[in-house]
Amino acid sequence: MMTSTSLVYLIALPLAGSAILLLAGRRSDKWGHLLATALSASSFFVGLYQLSLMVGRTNSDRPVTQKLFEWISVGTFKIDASLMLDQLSICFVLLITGVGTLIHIYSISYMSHDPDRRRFFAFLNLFIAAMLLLVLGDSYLNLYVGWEGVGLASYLLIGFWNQKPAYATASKKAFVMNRIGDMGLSFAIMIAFATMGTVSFSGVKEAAGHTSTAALTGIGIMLLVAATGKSAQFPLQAWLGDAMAGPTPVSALIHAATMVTAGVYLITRSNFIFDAAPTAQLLVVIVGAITLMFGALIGTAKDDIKKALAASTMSQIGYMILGAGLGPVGYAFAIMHLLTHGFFKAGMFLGAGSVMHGMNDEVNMRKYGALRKFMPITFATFGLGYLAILGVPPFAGFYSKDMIIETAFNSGGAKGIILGCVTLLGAGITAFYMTRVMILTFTGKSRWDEEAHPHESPWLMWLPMAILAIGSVTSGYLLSHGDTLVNWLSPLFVNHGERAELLSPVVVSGLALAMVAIGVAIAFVKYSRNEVAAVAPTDVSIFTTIARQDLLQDRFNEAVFMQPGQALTAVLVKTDEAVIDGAVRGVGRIALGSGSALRGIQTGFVRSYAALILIGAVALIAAIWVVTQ
Amino acid sequence: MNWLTLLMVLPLIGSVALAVLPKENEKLVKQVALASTLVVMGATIAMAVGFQRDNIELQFVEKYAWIPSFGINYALGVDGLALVLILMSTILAPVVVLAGWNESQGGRWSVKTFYILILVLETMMIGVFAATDVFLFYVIFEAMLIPVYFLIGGYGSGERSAAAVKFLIYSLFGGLMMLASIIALYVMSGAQGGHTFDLAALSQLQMSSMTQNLLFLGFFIAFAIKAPLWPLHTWLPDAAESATPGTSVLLLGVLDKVGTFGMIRYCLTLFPDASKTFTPVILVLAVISIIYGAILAIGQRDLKRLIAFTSISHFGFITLGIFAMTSQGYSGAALYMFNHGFSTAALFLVGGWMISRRGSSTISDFGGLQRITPVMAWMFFLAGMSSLALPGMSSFVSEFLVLVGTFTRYPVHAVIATFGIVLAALYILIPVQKALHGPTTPGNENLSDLNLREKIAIAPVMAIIIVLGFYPAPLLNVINPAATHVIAQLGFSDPAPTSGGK
Amino acid sequence: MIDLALQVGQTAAPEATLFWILAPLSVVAALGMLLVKKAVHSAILMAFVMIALAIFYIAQGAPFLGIVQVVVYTGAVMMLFLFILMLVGVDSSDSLTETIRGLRPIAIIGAVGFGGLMVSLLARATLGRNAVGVEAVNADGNVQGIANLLFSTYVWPFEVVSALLITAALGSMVLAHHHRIQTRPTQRELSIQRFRSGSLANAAGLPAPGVFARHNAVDVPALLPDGTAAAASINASLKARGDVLNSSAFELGTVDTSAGEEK
Amino acid sequence: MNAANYLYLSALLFTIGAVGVVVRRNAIVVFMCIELMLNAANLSFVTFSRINGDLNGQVIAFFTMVVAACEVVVGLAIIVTIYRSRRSASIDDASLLKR
Repeated sequence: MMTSTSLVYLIALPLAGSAILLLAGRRSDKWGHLLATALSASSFFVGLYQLSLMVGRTNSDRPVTQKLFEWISVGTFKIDASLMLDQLSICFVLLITGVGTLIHIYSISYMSHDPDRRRFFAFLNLFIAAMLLLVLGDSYLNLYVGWEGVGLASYLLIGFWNQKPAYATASKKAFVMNRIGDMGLSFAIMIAFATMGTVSFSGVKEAAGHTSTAALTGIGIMLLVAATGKSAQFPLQAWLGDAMAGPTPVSALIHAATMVTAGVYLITRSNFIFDAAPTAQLLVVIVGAITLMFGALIGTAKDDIKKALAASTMSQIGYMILGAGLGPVGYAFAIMHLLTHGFFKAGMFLGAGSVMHGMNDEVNMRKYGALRKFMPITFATFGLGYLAILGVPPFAGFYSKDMIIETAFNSGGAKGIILGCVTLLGAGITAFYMTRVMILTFTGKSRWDEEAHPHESPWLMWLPMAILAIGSVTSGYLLSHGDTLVNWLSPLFVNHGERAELLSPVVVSGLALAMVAIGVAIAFVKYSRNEVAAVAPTDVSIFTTIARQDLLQDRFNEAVFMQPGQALTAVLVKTDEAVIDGAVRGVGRIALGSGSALRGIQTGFVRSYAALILIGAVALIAAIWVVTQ
Repeated sequence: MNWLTLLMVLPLIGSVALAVLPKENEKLVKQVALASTLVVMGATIAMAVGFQRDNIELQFVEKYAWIPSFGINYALGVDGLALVLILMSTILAPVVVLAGWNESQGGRWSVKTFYILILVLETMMIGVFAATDVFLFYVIFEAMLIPVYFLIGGYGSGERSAAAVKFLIYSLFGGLMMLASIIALYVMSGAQGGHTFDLAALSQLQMSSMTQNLLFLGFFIAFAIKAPLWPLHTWLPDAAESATPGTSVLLLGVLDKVGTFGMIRYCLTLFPDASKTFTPVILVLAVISIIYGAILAIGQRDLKRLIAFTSISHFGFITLGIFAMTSQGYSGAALYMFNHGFSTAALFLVGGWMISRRGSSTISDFGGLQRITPVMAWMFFLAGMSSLALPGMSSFVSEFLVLVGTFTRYPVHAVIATFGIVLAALYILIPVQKALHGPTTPGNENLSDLNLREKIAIAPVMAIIIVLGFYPAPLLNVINPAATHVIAQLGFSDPAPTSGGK
Repeated sequence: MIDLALQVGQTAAPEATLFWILAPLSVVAALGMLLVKKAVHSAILMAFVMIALAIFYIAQGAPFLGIVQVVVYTGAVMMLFLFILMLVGVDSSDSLTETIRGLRPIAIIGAVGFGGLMVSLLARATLGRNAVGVEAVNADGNVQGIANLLFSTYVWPFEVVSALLITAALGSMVLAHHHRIQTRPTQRELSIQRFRSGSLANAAGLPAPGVFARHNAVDVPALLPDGTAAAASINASLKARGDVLNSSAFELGTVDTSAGEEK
Repeated sequence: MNAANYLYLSALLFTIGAVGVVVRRNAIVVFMCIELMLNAANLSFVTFSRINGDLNGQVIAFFTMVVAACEVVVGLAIIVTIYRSRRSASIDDASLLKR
């Protein structure tokens, strides 16, 4: 594999930015955001440079590595701090730095009134560095560092306004649930080391061939657990909705475009394990399918625009996970959907931020309406993203999502049909709730609060939205035209050859479009024809109530984990004091008690001592009596 | 050059210098104390530079007859592990002096006495890691209790006397168990080629498995109390709650390491077979400690007690690593000892500053510190991240090594222990949220942020935590040869990957 | 008496008679020692027990010890006891009610246990063994036999014991010697003390006893003007010893105060 | 006659003496009870001497008497001293070990 000396700059630049901003403190308030944006942008340009180098090489020479230093070396456990850039990671690098830089630019304006803007940019840079480390690490342990690093950045950014207790709780929840996922990654690494003696991607790939299926399945399942944590997949999905507590650019960057897709990256990166562990792969598909529907259903009931988009993100990542779980044919489509999703979902989140910016940070869509006239640019960019997520040709989602639906149908047997139907249904529901968002936000009558004065956002904010909108329109075509992305990534995956087609692409597209049309139509009927209440109606069906409560995920977690956990903690705290420390104190009390009891014998009266001597003599003679018997 | 003796004498010289200083000039007393600890730190670093990394023999060896009629020697020497721990102790000492500049006020005795005690304690901290004569080790092991007893009982807060007595009685109990074992070893050595207390000679003794088991228990219980292993831990939260932050740092950071250090140096070396016999039990206790300490930490309302319970969890990891009998586990445990010293120091020192400013150690009395005292809040957060072993912090490397090392031989234990990392997130983030986040609670509005002295004190700790997180090689290179040596001596080798690989 | 006892010692039947008469008597005397109130009575009963023991010694072929027992114990030691009793025995009438709770049952149980166990042990130990008798070793005379032992085998203990005796004699002298720490208060000082003691009731000194015309004995209290007895007029030692006459008999109300001719 | 009878007598007298030490409060009576115990022991010695046909027992009894005499002298002196300072010969009053 070729070596490079410049990979480290990808990470070092934003990391340095973060360090400078944090260490310099308030002194850098004036120029901190500019420096951070510049460093993020320069990292993007380094990425572009690397891409240009990579394109210039032949397929097999494309991956490059850079060994920085020996990190951990104990016995056979040797981990180098080294980076690897291949066809897969370059996609992520460009997505992260590209979208990241746009969001930096957007945030300059969005956060301009916040006294802690510098800190925000420091965290953003920290996130970029950690995310880059995640995708550039050449071993699972290096990935793990980035993996937890983005968790930290996410925690810091969700809790950016942590003076609000609810936000602080949301950030803690995200961190803890992510840690559960991280534990899965730890297990995967441990199993890999115990069975294969290595945890580097190349080493594991090589060893996967002669490792037992059981071990591989174990690793696969544990990687899936990790992915569910980071990517908000079922059953560790509950944190994502609350994570919307963070500033909107954060939601766009971390909780839509990049970090939450790390699970997809992990599964795709570990394709050699999943390919050899069908059980794990099946589980991946199941998790993807469940989350896809889960997110979509939640999305239909949310009135908070950011939470609706978050539910949509969950659902779309479900698509990706499902795609990644479909094996070699699915990986590329999962990545493609990931990239296009990165554009349109980031764009929509920024749009949502723009709307909030104009509406006094109001997030309830029922208080919106008729914003089209006041925010034309936002409407246009959001609308393009909307078309893209619906999968309307020729927008980006059409290419990527249809590919996944098609692959699902073609994955063979009953599994294929079930998955195909789920993905189709998901597409329909997606159309419904996204149309609902559009209608509630931009059309109809205004239902604003009195003090709201909607206005278009400044150019620093709409420019990134516009660029992302362009991406939403074109990226699908660019990536799929001539199978660009599939061919680009193909050296990484084992090709199992073509499978029999159940449905032809045209049929799938037709079906998908039909579902989308139905979804859109229902939404129109429900929300455009009728008045929308500014306050959410309460006389709704049980299903709506449940969906509004995120399908009871929090209640479930609270009832099954949190409350028993708190009870256990309380009991153990009491037990520790009463039983363990009590036993220790009990020994002390026994000593004290016997002392004070025996003290009673010391009356000070000679005669009582004499009586004791007499008793002692009796005891002695009794002993002699017994012994000499 | 007798480096180790020099290291032990330097703090003593400092304490003598303190003794002749006037009691009233507290500033001068503190400056002399700081200077002494800095000199010791410099000397230790100078010594460490001369350490031969690949040499598995004891280095800087000194041996003088002390009580010849009993075969007792003043014998010192260090291997990689001891060197690392001495280094940790001597780096922590000036940090503690500087960080706790004012904590000696309001004690039962004078400021001067406080620093004399600290310096005497430093001498013993070096000696206890360097001793290679079992009797010398025992003497220092027990003598260390005295300055700590006075530091807790004389300068602490709350029920300091009770806590000090509890600490003393627990430790003495363990120490006497060990003394019985030591005497038994001595007697047996007499029957097998001459009375001696020399560690190397004693490790060659032949004894029946029953004897070995009993003697092992004598040593192990002493160390399990020191290191606090569940269920012998209840003295630690009380002591940590009552002691000054600086004392707590030395207590948890250094003194408790004597327990885990002793397990390696004495239990494994002297009783290899008994160690193997008891390994299953000890591993279970270690895992219980990890989970139990973490859950208890979650349930604490007092910041100092919380930190103490996190330490119980961490000591569980260290013990797990030691008895996993793999080079990863051993090196991880050794590195963990070093890292834990610094991450606990950071937590205790910053926590101590918070407490002294607020005048309360109840977590719920804080709130919104992030807005009022950002630097202090950040330092606490970073210390917390180090405690929950975030990658990039030094503790991650050690914790992961312990887990990986354990997994290769005892997967079930490792899996349960790994749940500790989720609990760690809870026990750190809950106080972080309560103390640092949320609206400012009344009474906190006018707290002052860290001053320059405090920043200077905490900076090297943070630097060590982060630098070693990314580049632990300097320490691992020192520890690894000792690890391989010890594991090999016990007749273990790392489990090979089950499916070939590489 | 000695001859009789010595004779008794030689023949079994008379010895038995002697034993069965004296032994129960000495046990009764010993028990009486416990039960009588006055210490003087105890001392006399004790003397009886000792003499009985002396007779037993002689009967068992230890005439020297028997004599010594009479001379040393009954003669010297018991006299010493009586002497001391005279000195300190003002409260010699001892109340037999027990003041320490639970002590008496303990003592009785202990005694029964001790005695029972001893007797049972003795019964076991000496069962079936006949006494050798000291006739053989007393062939040259008992005193000579003991002297032989004392001045050969036991000469060193003998010397040590003599030193002990001297020491004890010295010790008892030192202990009993009353060393005055302060100078004796003078009349003047005592007088000043009385006046400063707060109450002037005793300023003029305590009333003298029994000076009311008819009764000039020290064990009769003086009468106060109202006719009641003045307790302070009686010497405290007499009061403690219980040798005070009932003063009510001399109170004015009950005494015939009409003057009458003595003759 | 069976010499053992003397031993039984000795045991009885000793027991009575022991009880006397415990139950009597007058220091002088207590002292006499101690003397009784010593005498009972002496009787045993003399009896043993007879049983064994050996004068050693008598010599020991002689020594006992001497020591008892010493003890009485010192003990009575102590009683006198105590009486002088406390105006009481009751041993219950001299419970300074407690108070």
